[in-house]
Amino acid sequence: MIFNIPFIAVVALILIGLYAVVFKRNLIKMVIGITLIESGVNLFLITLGYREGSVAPIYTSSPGGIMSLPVPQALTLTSIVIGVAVLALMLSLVVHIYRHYGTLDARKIGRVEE
Amino acid sequence: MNGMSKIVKTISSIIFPFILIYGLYVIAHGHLTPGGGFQGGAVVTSGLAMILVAYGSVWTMGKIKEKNLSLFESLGAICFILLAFLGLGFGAVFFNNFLVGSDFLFGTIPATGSGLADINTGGVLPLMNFAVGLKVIVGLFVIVLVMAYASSIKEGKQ
Amino acid sequence: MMSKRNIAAIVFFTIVAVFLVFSALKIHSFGVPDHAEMDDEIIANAQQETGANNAVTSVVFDYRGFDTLGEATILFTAVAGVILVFRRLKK
Amino acid sequence: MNIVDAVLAHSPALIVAVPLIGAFLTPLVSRLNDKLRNIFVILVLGLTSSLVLLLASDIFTKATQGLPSIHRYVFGSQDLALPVVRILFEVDGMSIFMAIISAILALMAVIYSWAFMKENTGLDKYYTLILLMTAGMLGMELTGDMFNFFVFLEITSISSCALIAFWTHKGEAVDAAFKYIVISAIGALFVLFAVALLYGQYNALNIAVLANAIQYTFLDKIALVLLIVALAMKAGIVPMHMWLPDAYGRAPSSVTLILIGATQASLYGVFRVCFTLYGGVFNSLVITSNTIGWVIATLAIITILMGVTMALRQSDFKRLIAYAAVAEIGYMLLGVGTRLASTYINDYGQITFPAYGATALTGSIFHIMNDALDVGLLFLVAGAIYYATKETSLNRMGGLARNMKYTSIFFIIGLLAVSGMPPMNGFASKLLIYESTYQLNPILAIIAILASIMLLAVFVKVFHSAFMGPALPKFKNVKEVSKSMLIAMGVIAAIIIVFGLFPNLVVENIVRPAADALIQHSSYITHVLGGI
Repeated sequence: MIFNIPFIAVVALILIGLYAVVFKRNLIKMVIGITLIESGVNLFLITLGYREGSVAPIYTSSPGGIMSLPVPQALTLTSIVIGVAVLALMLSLVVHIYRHYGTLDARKIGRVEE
Repeated sequence: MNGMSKIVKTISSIIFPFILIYGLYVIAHGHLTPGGGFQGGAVVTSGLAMILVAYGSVWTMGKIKEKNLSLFESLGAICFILLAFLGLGFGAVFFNNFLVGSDFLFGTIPATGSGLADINTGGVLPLMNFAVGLKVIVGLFVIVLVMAYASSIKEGKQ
Repeated sequence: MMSKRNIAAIVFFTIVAVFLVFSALKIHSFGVPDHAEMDDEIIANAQQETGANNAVTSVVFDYRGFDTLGEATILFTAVAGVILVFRRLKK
Repeated sequence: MNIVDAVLAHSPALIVAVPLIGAFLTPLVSRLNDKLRNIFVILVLGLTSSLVLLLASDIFTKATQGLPSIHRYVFGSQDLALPVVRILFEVDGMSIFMAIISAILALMAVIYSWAFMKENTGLDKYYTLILLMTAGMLGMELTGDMFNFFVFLEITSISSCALIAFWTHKGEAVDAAFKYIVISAIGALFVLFAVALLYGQYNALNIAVLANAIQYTFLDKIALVLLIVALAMKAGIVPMHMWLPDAYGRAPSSVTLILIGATQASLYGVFRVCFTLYGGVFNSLVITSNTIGWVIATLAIITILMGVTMALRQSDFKRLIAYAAVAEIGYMLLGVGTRLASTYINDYGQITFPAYGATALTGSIFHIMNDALDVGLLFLVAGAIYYATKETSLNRMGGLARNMKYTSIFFIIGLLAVSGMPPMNGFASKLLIYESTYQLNPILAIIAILASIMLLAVFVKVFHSAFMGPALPKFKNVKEVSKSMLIAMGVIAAIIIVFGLFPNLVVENIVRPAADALIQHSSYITHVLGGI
């Protein structure tokens, strides 16, 4: 298909997410960054499993022809639910940090207890 | 979050059964059409979250005690791992699909190649879909409910 | 003034960026996987072995069912973790 | 007695399934009453530990007699078709060795937290998460599938993050948990990216199949770097160890005990990636294994020096022990670095490594177990002091030896063990590492020995400031900690002394088979592909 555009999109998603995590101060932005990286890796898993002109690997009234690979789709299902679990936990910690420190700025939180 | 206007409450309570039915359909037909335990559970949880937003977390928390919700969730998890142990019991290997080909529930094997197949196929898979579906519905709803309820109480360091 | 932490972050970020871009260019072109024996074998006899028409569900629950058990555990952990973080502290 | 054989045949799956079903049942059991739940959790972990010891005894007896000793367990069907489609557990000497550590630490932590956690709320979720974390650690160590390794790595990270934030009223614990979950999430996502790279090229997820198929292409180098960096980040190796002192220092002591096991499970992941997944590559290219060996050795020396110097400056009891734990991880890396750096091509043109390479690896693997027990004991002592006096900073402690006799004895044992003094097990493993690094390069060994002595100095200072000195008025009514905490500390101290007094007994029939299992990269592969 077009020159590996999906893999370029994967790299772009992961880099934007990584930028948010590494350089942003606000905790919520870091959490959003991690979710971006997670969706980038999921997209990478899915794009590995596609075959030219293939159909979804489901036999119920399938139009026939070659089928795309089922294993990456199963792995992505697991990875999405892992993303939800990590996101839920991180957000509940951020709520608690905000309630305890009154700020979401990573620099001030680190300073308080030193 | 003490709920929205009357109109939103009535409309959401009207729509909720349709979302529920659609979600249960996706769970039940996981082994035939695209879908399964996780996806169907997420659909039903979105309906429940709609009710939570419409009626407010304080009312919902009063209605559904969060303690017995987590009872349901561990029930779903235990069913899933029991199915795996039954595989050890009948099929002599952990996680064996012992119902395939047996004339017991969900035992028949569909005709090879593309074509329709009735729901009575798939061996252990539909049972696992139900167990995971129940677990995802209750689990995700407990997460949304607890976070909504905890951030709605304003009395500071709780 | 770039603090020490900032420079380290930039170095880390550029290294990972270079790795990712190269991996995106070097991976097999989209739609033409190098090998597919494992998946072809699943597509071939998923219907007979697991009795399900949906090959993805048969991979999720039968061929790689242990991953989904780990999956259900992760959801269970997340729920337990969230409830633990938001519990009442006084007895 | 075919019941024992049947249990032994199914034991890899049961070792992970029993804590899981225990974790799912705990909320129901705890609805009845609290004491029953504590007993139930201890029974579940006792059953898991006995299963691990049963499997370990079988593997190690076979290994010492030279018989093939790898247990393979396929999930879903008995026979193994060649394009490996199903998930399978592959338990060799090294993975069962790590599983013993994790199981013992978890059992001791649960016994310890019976009394330690009495006045906290939310205990049913606490015990559920401890069981889940144990299942995650054991799954990480036994699995033979790369994606399964990622799933169990994620279970361990999420459950340990929630446990670190257990004392939510203390703001620093929640902050330490957030730092931990951010680093774990990014590390796990890079592991997933590397697994996707390998899957994209070879269409296989099984470690043995991948190890056989890898041709060290450019993408494999990227996957190797990502895997090692991500798992080293989780194992607390120097450049990325920032989260470790906060996580170890802020979590309750029983949680820290299991966290040590989780960190060492990630270190096991680094070993499995280096020696098994990319084992073929390292064996064939001497230059790369030498350079990587030297990189790991210098990294180890930096870790040791960083850990010890930071430990000197700490005033908080648990953070000080956490930095000592970072230094101990440096010793393990030193052994592995020496082993990799010592490979050379002998006159027949084969790649071999000298005798001291083997002793280095044996020393570092033995040190994993010793370090887990020593640092664990010190954290339990710190927890006991916090439980009795609600005090964590050393400046405000003093004269506790008078009223906490047993705890101070356990502290002395832990102190001698961590700094590698003769009667304790730390000495046995550190001696193996010193003598082998000395033959590679004397300077490394000298720095390691000096650092170990500095560690002793640090802990003597701690002993003086915490236990000796005048009896402070505010500690007048401090009494000894309750029975269950003493039992846990006593058992760990007993194991330390037994390992210290009979080291060659332990090395010969537990550590050496584990080290050999790690090196025999080809037997790991033939056990799956050969279809035996």
